[in-house]
Amino acid sequence: MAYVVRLEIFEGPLDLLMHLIEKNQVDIYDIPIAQITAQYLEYLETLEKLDLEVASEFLVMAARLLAIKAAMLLPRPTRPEGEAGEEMEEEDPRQELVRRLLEYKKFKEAAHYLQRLHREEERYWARSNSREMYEPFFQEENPLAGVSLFSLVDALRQVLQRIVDEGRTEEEITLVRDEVTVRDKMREIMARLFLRPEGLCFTDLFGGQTRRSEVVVTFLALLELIKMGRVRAYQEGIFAPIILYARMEKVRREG
Amino acid sequence: MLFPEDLRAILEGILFAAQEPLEVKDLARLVECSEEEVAAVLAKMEKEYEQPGRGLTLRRVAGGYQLFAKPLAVPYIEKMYRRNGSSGLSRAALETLAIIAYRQPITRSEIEFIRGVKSDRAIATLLEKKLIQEVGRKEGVGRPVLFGTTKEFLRYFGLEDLSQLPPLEEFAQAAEASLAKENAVEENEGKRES
Amino acid sequence: MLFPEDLRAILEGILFAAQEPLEVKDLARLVECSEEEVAAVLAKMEKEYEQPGRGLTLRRVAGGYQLFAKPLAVPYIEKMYRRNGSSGLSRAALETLAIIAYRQPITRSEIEFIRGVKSDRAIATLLEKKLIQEVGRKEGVGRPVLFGTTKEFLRYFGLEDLSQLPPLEEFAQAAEASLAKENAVEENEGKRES
Repeated sequence: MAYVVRLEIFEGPLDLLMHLIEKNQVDIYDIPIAQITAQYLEYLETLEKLDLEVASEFLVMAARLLAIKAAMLLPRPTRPEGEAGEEMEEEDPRQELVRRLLEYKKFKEAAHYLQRLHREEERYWARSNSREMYEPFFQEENPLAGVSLFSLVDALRQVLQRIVDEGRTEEEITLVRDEVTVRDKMREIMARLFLRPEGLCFTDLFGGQTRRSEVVVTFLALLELIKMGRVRAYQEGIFAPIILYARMEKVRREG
Repeated sequence: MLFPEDLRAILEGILFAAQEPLEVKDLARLVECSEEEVAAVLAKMEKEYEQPGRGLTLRRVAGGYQLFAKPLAVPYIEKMYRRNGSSGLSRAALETLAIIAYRQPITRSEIEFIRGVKSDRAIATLLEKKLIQEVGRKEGVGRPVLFGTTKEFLRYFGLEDLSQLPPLEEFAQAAEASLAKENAVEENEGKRES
Repeated sequence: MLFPEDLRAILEGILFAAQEPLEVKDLARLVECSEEEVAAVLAKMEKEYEQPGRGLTLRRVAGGYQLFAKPLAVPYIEKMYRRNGSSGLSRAALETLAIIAYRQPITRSEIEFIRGVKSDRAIATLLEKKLIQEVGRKEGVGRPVLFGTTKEFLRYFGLEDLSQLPPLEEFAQAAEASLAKENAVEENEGKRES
């Protein structure tokens, strides 16, 4: 079978029908519905044999085609006498399908046209990375231009409001906040000091901490470590920075 | 106020550095000159670029002006980037785009009725490539989203505006020509008229 | 072989499209001409660009040639990109920034939990704009990245350090107050219904 050799993939039932009409060189205004329906079904069978999924739209169209075929076999209703002279437009069962096919084909042609247009456009080359190229020459850009501290605060307020609106509880939120314990903090301070045998500045220990509770916990942890003799604080003179050292020998003995 | 020579140089520099078409009014605002002055310089520039030795060309796209490399250089540029043309859009995406271009604003289900198949994927692709956008909602049940084309659509196809698209009727003729046998059409038309 | 005029146009087009300096030998290979020919054309081009009305300039950078807009156009280019550029943060980015500022160090999933929505894009934007940075990894499963604000963040807001941010307690109170109000309303409604 021809389809098995070269299986074309169609965009949809209308696409497939159009292909069959063109392939059979029949007139769209007089579709030999039995012939086309048979080929249409054959194609679907082929897809099924190949275990390809047949979209539901194809099946719906198959049903439509069979219905049209049946309608074509029915004898045309005879006209009541007296109206014989006047042409009464009977609806050809195929008419609706023809309309849709032509409408679809029209856009298919338009799509081809767009494709050609794009190919033509591709003959020209536009620059795409210009901004990156010039940015080094710009004066520094403030990404927060127009953003005030107030709007930052306002943004957070809205988030919190949303939490309230969504009925989420404060416990849920604090859960993720996971309060740091003094014990955790002691471990963290020791870890940091080990990495800094040359000493860590007291103020750096609090870098990036914004919650009062965390600052307090850090301070308590530090006091505890000094008390235990595991950390030594050293200040060269009044107002000089306080430098913290881990007392290695103490740790080793314990370890 | 700028000297004419400086104005020309600045406009050329801006157009060179721009990544998209710039409208005359945008350029005028940038250089703080009148639109007439800017338009006059651009017109002159456009002509100059046309000369054979020049590799750039100033084109009107999507309602603005943009600098491009001339087609004769593009094969070499593609060679430099080791690229053979772009992959382009799938058939499904192109069909969907054609329907949207000519029938905008249009809903997803209206598109799907014309194509006869689901078109979610094609619409998603087109949205992602910014060739279409949501332009509103249709009155009625469910208030479905309406789609329309974007400025990027004009750029993608090198159009100045939508009116440059040929009328849909042209394609109707092409459609009929390929689907109906000429004689048969006439005959049928005869029949239909009788 | 190319006509001299075409060679010039092609070289100009290539330089226009290039994203980095191109060496003479690269250009010669691309256009299949000798390096001498290419160098001669470039030297001529360089001169032409020097004329006052011209907006581009051919510069020798890192052993190669690169096309740039002339310095006199750069302030205008900057203005252009500032205007239709990415000035201002999206709502999502601003919210995410606020959460990071007040709850740092904080992981992506914690941010998303608080916001109630995915926040990858917002985080990516903030990282790109250097307003936040990775400040470490959280202990525990997967060791997720922790985010904090940067020095630039402080500088943009004119803050000396984070302690100058307005205290958070205010918000907790505001949230509580609105929660209390809501409960009251609900209670009241309950009463009316009963």
